[in-house]
Parts: sequence; structure tokens; C-alpha cells
Amino acid sequence: MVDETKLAEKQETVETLRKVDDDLRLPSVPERNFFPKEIDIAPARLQTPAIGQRATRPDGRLHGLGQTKYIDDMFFPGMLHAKIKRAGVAHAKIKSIDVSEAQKMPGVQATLIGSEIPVNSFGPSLQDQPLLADQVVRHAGDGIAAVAAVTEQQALDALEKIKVVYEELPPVFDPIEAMSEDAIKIHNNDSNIYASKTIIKGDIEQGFKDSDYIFERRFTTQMVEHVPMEPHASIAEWDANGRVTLHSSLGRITLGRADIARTLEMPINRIRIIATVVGGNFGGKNEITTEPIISLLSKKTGRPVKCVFTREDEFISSTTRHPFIMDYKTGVSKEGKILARKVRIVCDGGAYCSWTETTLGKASILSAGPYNVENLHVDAYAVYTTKTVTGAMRGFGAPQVCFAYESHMDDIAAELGIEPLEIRLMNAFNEGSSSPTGQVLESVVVSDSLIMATERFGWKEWQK
Amino acid sequence: MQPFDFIQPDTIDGTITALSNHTPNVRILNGGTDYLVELKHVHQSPGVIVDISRLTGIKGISLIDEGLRIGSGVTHTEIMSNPMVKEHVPAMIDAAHVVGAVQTRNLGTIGGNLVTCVPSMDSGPTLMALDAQVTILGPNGKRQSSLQDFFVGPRKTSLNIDELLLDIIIPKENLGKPAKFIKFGLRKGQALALVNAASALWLRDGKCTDVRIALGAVAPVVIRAKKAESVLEGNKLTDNLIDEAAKVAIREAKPIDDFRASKEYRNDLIEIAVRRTLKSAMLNSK
Amino acid sequence: MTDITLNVNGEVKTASVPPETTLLKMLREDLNFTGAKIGCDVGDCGACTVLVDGLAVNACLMLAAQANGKEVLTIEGLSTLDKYHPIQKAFEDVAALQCGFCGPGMIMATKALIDQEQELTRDQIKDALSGNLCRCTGYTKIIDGVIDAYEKITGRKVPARNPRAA
Amino acid sequence: MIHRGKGIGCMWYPIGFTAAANPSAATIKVNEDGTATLLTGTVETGQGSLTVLAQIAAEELGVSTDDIHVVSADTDATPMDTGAIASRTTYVTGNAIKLAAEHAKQILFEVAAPMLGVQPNQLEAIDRKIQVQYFPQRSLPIADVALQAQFVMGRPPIGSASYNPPTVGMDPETGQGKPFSTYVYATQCAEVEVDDETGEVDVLYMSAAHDCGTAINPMLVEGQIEGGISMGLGFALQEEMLFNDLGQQLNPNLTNYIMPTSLDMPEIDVDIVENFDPTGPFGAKGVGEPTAVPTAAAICNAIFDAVGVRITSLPATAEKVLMAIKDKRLSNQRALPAAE
Repeated sequence: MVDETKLAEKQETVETLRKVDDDLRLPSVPERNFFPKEIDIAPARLQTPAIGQRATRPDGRLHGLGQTKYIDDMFFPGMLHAKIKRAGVAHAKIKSIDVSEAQKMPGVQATLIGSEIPVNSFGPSLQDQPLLADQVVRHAGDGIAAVAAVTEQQALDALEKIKVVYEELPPVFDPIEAMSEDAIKIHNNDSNIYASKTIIKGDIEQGFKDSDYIFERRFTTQMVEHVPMEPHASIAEWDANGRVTLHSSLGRITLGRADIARTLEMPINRIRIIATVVGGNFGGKNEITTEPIISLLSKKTGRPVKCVFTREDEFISSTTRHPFIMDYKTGVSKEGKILARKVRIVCDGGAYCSWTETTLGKASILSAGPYNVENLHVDAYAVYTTKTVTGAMRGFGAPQVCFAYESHMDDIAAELGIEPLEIRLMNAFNEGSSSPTGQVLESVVVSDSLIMATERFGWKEWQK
Repeated sequence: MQPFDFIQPDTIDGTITALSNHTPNVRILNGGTDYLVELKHVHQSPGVIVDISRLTGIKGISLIDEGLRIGSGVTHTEIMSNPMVKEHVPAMIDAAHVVGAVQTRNLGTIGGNLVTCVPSMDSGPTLMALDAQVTILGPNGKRQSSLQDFFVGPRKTSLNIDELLLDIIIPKENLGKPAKFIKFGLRKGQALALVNAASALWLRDGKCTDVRIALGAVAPVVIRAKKAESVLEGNKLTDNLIDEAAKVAIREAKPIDDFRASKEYRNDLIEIAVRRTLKSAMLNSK
Repeated sequence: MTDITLNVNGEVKTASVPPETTLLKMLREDLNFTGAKIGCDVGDCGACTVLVDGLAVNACLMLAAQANGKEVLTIEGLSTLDKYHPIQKAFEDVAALQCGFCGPGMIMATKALIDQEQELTRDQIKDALSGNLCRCTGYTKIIDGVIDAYEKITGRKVPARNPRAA
Repeated sequence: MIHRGKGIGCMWYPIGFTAAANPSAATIKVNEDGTATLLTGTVETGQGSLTVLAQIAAEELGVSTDDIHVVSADTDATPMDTGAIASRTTYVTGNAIKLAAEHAKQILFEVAAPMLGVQPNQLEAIDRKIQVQYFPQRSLPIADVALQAQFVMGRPPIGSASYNPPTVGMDPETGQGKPFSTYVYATQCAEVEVDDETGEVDVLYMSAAHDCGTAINPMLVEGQIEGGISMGLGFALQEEMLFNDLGQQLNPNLTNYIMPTSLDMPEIDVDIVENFDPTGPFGAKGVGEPTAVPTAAAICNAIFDAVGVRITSLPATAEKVLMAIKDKRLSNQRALPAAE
């Protein structure tokens, strides 16, 4: 006798499978591309010597033809799409994460939470950042759980079904507040200050004593995003030899591979990263993001898994430029020569360290500007706050301090009645100048650049 | 996007029937530059989508007895390049030009812009300053409405779910009326308005009449600054009087305080926008 | 499912897709034209710009069903087997593209502009490209590329930028 | 009223990591026909580094850029590289490539020397030839030498090398040390118009003079500078991630995160300061990051010149500039002596 119920169930399963495969709708036959048979090579590329040639870019041609394959342009048979659930709260203990409802959603093939990751932490100098938060949420963009489904929409729909119970903790958004002793500690350390740098050169007190004028000013800068036009993207494929191949928009694959190996507790040579042409980096793609997560999802499902950040993910979960609070105190002679400078930098480090130490170091060294300052004292601190992670971004702290020291320079020039160009030429580094760290500088062209840029501008003739 | 059913009627009557048949789970789609963005963010299916982007009856710009008729399906790009608009209501070209960027203007329609009814819409102020009327068609026939009555609240108009915005008519007597539109945003390209404004007036015997000042992004819907208008109405336009009207306009607006700009800054912009549009309209009329 | 027939790059294509499929998704996933990129998916960045009946549109903000029966031109259809398109050539020559992600959209917006405008100025170029965000180039070399292509295609000149007061 | 102003931003910036190892390695395989394949672990992130690296390899091997094919960014296939970060690619990876090419070239020279009847150290590679220094009449096509090396002498001309910039660790108390091998310098000038009613700042023009050592490819250097200026302009005037009381970002989209569009950009003139750094490949240093550094300073100084207000907190939005102008007016009024 035929069990009608079982038959119906079977029929339903078949139907579901058919639906899943239908949803896959993989592009099968590649379309004919209209690209020209032969294109001339630009003369500059054929010339010797090669240095100094305005050689065109072979990749530029492919970009223009629409032929460059960024990660999101790659499709593999059976490939799943992963999406990440974000916390939405700035600071909280995670009491529980329930993915059972999400797993039942149509098309969902696997889920992943932080506790399933062998070593759930990473970071270039301090390994203080979880790939998916499993104990504590430290900023609203923290990932909580990942879902891999047949379509992107199915993955997004499933995220809505993940239930997380939080015990909210007080957030700290202001770095100055976060520095105080009684502030809530974001990482269970004694202090929220997690990095500091000091540079001392000459005798700062004597320098101020010798100064005719002393200028003081506080400058602050904001948090900004890299906004690469291509959002972070990667595809993982776990194979039967226990190797994982990652196509990723990572800008530093060697170190990235080591980070991934560490989080997955795998030998380094079992990981292959292939970075295609990255659609804009600016420092923002120097950290691993979802690579270990989708590797594990691929392992769980036996299928390739792709994860492409939405534009919102890009903003709230990837790294950003550090906001700085900078106090400048500068002593100058009446002729306009800088005699002493004291700088204090407080760097809002966001929820995790990332490249903050490097940023703080570069900012401290550069904070006196390209000028001879014999007496210098720089103190710089990086502080955790419950905001988006700050990390590497074009200039590592230099745009912030440059805004401060150059604004300060014009304050001084205006007060002393010296032309802005003149005061800079007077103080600029020369060949053989000693840097704030005592390094003898070579191939120095500060004055040349000042003269060249102002001449091109027509600085001296320029009238309001 | 969540799944939905899609209907693409051939005729206006077919559209009304489709809307009636599926009320209340039905929405109209035209250019889609706003509505599709919304659809990508909602977790529930909108039900039935009626695409009117192919309806010829809501296209076209023409001079009719009542004035200049602009079909609700006319895109911003079409407005910008239309010779009749250029001749009779050139301020509309400025307003159309600052709607998003080229890609948005090619798809987005003037009707869509009005129906979406966001406070910062760029089509609203100029049309309101020119006393534009909208024609609405529903199962019970046509009705006309002023824009002031049409705009009910943020993202809310007097349009019923089974009704269609047919066209916008700029009354005959306002064709050629000196008018000026201005917009302040956070950048030069593709910006949302912090404040936008349009002023229109006739100068007759050195005195101004039929003054209209409309402000966008400073209240739940686009509004008319009637008190500021009355400061000017029937008077000789002087810089002082314009300054006064601009100050009065601030009191009629209720700008919000948000992350884009503070209320105080928006108030400053209102004053500047009113002053600049009035002066420009005055110059246009000479 | 809705049956869609498009003329893409001069060839008729058909596909059966759910109604909520955008033109961008259909081009990329069903027809394999991945030249148009997903930069924001809400019409802010212009990376998905294609031409529909000659007009530049964001393919992410148009349903495939709305494009049914229309002519779509994507970056893949710009050059032909015999001829590298002058815009693509100009962009390559002046190194207009860096990471290239904005490139296909930028070039399609340029194509629409050059097709439509009789006399082109620098300001018009900036205006026509303001819907295409680029983070790498500062738009400078892109504008150079547009001018180069326009002058080669039309034989007309774009007025040089205002000389500096100094 | 509209006020015009001019401002300078001047800066220095280091190349590579701060007193930390950041090596790059490279391998060059000269093929039998004199073309070459370059293996590097760096990643092309849009800046055009692969083209620049090919130019460095070509120069060292005496061939043209198009004779070099670059294979990059595959951890299975390419040698280690610290990555596209810290403006280090041209300098550090470039040095590694130059050294690797030198090794390959040395093999070619050793093979060519007996063919030309001279010592290897008397040879040079130029214009796709290996020739005797100061006696160019005696030369061989590089293809012939490469073929001879591989198939007759059994010495495939393959070179590998690595480079790590020499640094001296910093003293933890005083920071004294040599954290970087080299630095670059630059100046940008801005011309702005400020509307004193709305506070809107319009950057009309910028000139930029950047040092990058030798410009391996001036066109790509210009591209970096122009792009850096747009990022710097966004930092100066428009961009800011904003949060609500709960720490959620208010503007996580490109509608409300205001990055510059083509309409927001000034006209730009770029100059490359002539320089040569003996430690860099063919005198080159780097250019990526520094281009975004001085822009905000130049613009804010131009605002100061135009309307006399000092913006101390970025971004200098129109609202902030207007507020500063109003404050200044108010304090000017206060500063007036009281009427008797």
C-alpha cells in the first residue's frame, strides 16, 4: 500500500529541490562579447627606456571594455550567497543567538555564528576583533551571524528571522569621556587607552621660554569612509583536500592569508587567495572581513559561497578614518621661526584596534609638519569607543595632523604679519634636516614643492 | 525585493480597473527612481504593482484652453528640453535640472515626484508658486485639485489608492509669469534639498501683484509663505521690503533639525532663498 | 514569472524572470552582461548605467519588465568586433580609469552625452557625469577622456577651461 | 556676498611601514624570446601599480613595458608581498623587482659575454639588446641571448629577490629612531569662493606640486594626485559619518554620505617635483597616500583668507562656515568701543 502522506512529503521535497535549482538559474552559455579583434598598443608601452613613459594600462583597457572581472562578476556552479546580520546596538552582552528559524527559511543552506569559528579574533597589531561577535557587541555594525542561501534575497530574508537577546551595556561615544578612569571599559582592560606614542626632541620648556609668541589651538576631525566604488566581496570554495580557495577583494593577500589561517586553525598552505583587480582600496581593504566566515559556510555546505557587502555593510562594518582631537601649542620667534611645539593627539579608535597603532605612530611623527622644530614634544593616545572600527585609510593620520599644523601655520603667519608662503619657506626642512625622530632626511624638496605649487597657482600675483 | 504581481495596462481605463480590482494591496510604479528604492528596503510584498510607464495618455506637454498641460508621466529630462516649458515657465527647467542626476531625470517623472510627496521634492515649489492644478482620475471620474490640497503630509497625498494622477496644469494667466526656483543642498551634484524655494510675481505699474512664495523641505509638505506674500502684495518692490518678506517667511516655515542641517541653518537658508528668488523674479520681469 | 524580450547590444534576448527582477540583475545574472556594476543598488552611484532607448538610466532602478521590448546598450555592446569605440580608446589613452569599477557606467553616460549634445562645454560634461560617482580619479582624467572622445567623434572642440586670473 | 581666498597646504609623508619589517619579494622569468614574466604578490587596487612595476622591470632588462607580463596576487603562484598599503608598492616592491631583474640580467650577461668576447661587467641591456658599454656596435638581441641561455647553456634567466626598507627601531620613551627609509614632500594651493550668506564654499582651482622621487609613469602619478585631491576635498568640506544616540550610523548610504561628484571638483593643475632618491628603484619613492593629505589644509586656509574665519573642526560644511562668520561678526561688534 502506498503511504499517501509520505508520497506527498516526497513530492514536496522534490518540488522544493526543483524550486531551489530553479532559483539558482545559473547563467549557462556565456554571451558573445563584442570586443575588437585587434587593438594597437600605445606607443609609450613600446618605448625603451621605460622609465618616465606615460605608458597606458593594460588593465585600463579591460576596465573600459567592461571585461574586468571583479569578484561580484564571478559565478560558480552551485554558488550560494551569504549575508551578515549586524548588531544594531552599540554596546551589549550577547545572551543568546537563535538561528533555528532562519535555518528553516526557503533556500537557506547554512548559518554560522561566532562560536563556530575556531579562533574568533583577528587584527593586524592587537587581535581584539571578532569575525562575528559572540560574547559582546562593541559597535552597531558588529556582525552577529551569517546565512548562506541560494539567492541573495533569501539570505537577506533569513537574517530577519535570527533572534538575538542582548543585555545592553552603556555605550561610550566620546573619546575624551572614554579616557577617564571611571568610564566603562569596552574591552575589559584597565583602561580604554590601548595605544600611546611619545616623541621628545630637544628641550620643550626652554623652547617655549625662548619664544616671543605662543599660539595654542584645538583642532578636530571627523570619521570618514573610504567609499571604494566596489564594496568588499569574496568567494570561498572549500575542496575535498581540505583546501580553501578564496577570490577576494583584499589588498594584502600574504598577510591576509596568515590571518585567515590563524582564525581557521589551518596550515597556511591550505589557503589560496586570488585577488582580482580591486575596485578601489584606499586602505579599507587591508583587513580580512568575511573570508573566514564564508570559508566555513563553504565547508558546511560543500558549495562555493559568495559574500558581497551591501553599501550599508560597507559603511557600518568596514574600517574608517580615525577622528582626531589635536591640541597644538607652538612657540615662535618674532621673525616667524618655530622654536618649540607641543602636540597632544587623542585618536578615537572605535571599537577595535585594527591599524590604529600604525596610524597613531605616523600621526605623531608627522605632527610637527615638514618644518624644522628643534624642540618638540608629542603625546598621542588611541582610545576605544563604541563606534565603527577605525583603521587604515589613505594617509594614516597624516591628513588630520596636516590640517592642524597647516591651519596653525596660517594663524601664526596672520598674527605676525608674515606671508603664508614666506613663513613656510623659512621653516621648511632642507636636505640633511633632522626629523622629529632624529633621522637625517635626504632627497628633501619641501621648498621646491612650495615654490612650484605657488608659481603654478600664480600665488604672488593673485588678487581677491 | 520581495515578490509581487506585475501588471502593465495599455490604457488609462485599464489602469483604473486594475487599481480598483486590487485595492488596497496595489501600488503604482512609473519612473521607479524613488519607489524601487523603497521596495528594496521593505520586508513585505507590496501585492500588485501597476506599471504606468507605458501609458501614452499621461505623456506629453501641450497648450490647452486652461493653460499648459504637463502629463504626469513626463520625465524631468523631457521638461528640461521642452520649448513650451522654456517659453512659458522657464523656472521649471531649473527645478527639473536639480532632480538627482541625468540617470534619475531620464526615468523619474514629474507626477512621480509630486505623488511621492517628500518634503524636499524639487518639482513642488515652482508648481505651487505658479498655482498649478493637478487632475486626478479615479473610478468615479476626474477631479481637480490645487497642489496645496494635494499635498497632505510627508509621503502622503490626497490621491486615493485607486486613483491616478493624470496631469498638471499651469493656469493660462500664469504662463510667462516671472518666477525663479532656487535650491540649497549639501553638494552641487545629486543633492537632496536642505531648502528649496520658488517665487513668482507680476510687476504692474511698479507694484507687484499675485505674489507667490513656495518653500520646500522646511515643513512636512511644500508650503506657501502667505504672510510673506502679503508683505509684498500690491507694494513697490524694494530691497528693504524683500528683506522683510524673507524674514517673515522664516516664521511660516517649520524646518526640522536633523543630521543634514540644523533648524537655525535652514532658517537662514529660507531667508536667503526667498530674497534671492524674489530679486531674481523681479529682474526677470523687467 | 514574466517573459522579457530585450534587444541588448543589437541582439534579441529573452528570459523568464520574476517580476521583481531589476534590469541590472537580469543583465548580469540571466544574460551574463556583467559590465554594469552594482555599486549601491539604489541609484546613487551610477556604476550600473546603461542606455535604454538611447537614454542613460540606472539599471538598478528599472524593472526588467519595464524595459521589455526596448533597446538596451551595455558597455559590452559599445565596441564592435572591428572597431574599438573612440570613448573607450580615449579613456585608455588618458588613463581615465583607475580601479575601473565606475568605468562602464561612466563610459555609457559619456556615450549618451556625446550622442545628444551638439555643442559641449566642460560644465555640461561635469553635469552629465554627476550621477556617476568615482573615488579614484577626482574625475579630472575622466573629463579629459570625454573631451578627447567628443573631439574625435564630432570634430568639434570643447572650449578650454577658463584661464586662471593670474 | 562672495569672497575669494587662497590657501596653502604643505606636507611630508613616509614610504612604508613604521619601523616594522614590510618586505616584498619578486621573481622575473625572462622567456626564450626576450619577453619576461614578472611574479609579484602585490595587488592592483586601481592605482596602476602593475604598469609601474612592469616599467621598472622593463627598464632594468632593457626591454619595453609591453615585453613584460605581470602575474600578481595569487598566494599559490606569486612570492610574498606586504601588500598595497602605506604607499609602499613603487618603492618596496619596485626595489624587489629591480633586484630580481638584475639577477636575471646577470645570467644573460654571463651568457652573452663569451658571445661578444668581453667580460659580463662590460655589458649593458638597452633597447632589447645586450651590448658592450661605450661600444654599442657590438651587441646581440636579447632574444638571442635568452634562447642561448635557456637551450644551449642550460641556464634559464630567472631572477628572484626581496627588499625590506632599512629602518631603526624607535626608542619607546622619546620616539627617536629611523622609522622610515624615505619620505616624500608636497604642496597644494587652493582658490575658493565663500558665500558669506550661506557659508557655501566653492573650490574653484587647485595647484599641486608633489615629490615622488622619479616619476616612473607621470600620467599615473597625475591620476593619483587628482584622485587624492577629490578625497581630500570630501574630507575638507563634505564627508562625515554621523551617528544617533544609539551609535547607529545616520547616513550609511551614498545619498546622505556626501562624497564629491564631478560638479564639486575644482580645476586642477598638477606638477611633479623633480627629484631622485638614491634608495628607490630608479630614484622613485611613492605617491599614493600623500596626495590626499594637504588638500583640507589648503582649502581651510583659503577659507580663512577669504572670510577671515578659522575652521578648527572638519568638515567645513556650509553651516559651520556660516556659524563661524556670524561669530566673527558678533565678536567684531563686541570689540567696538562702547558709545559714550
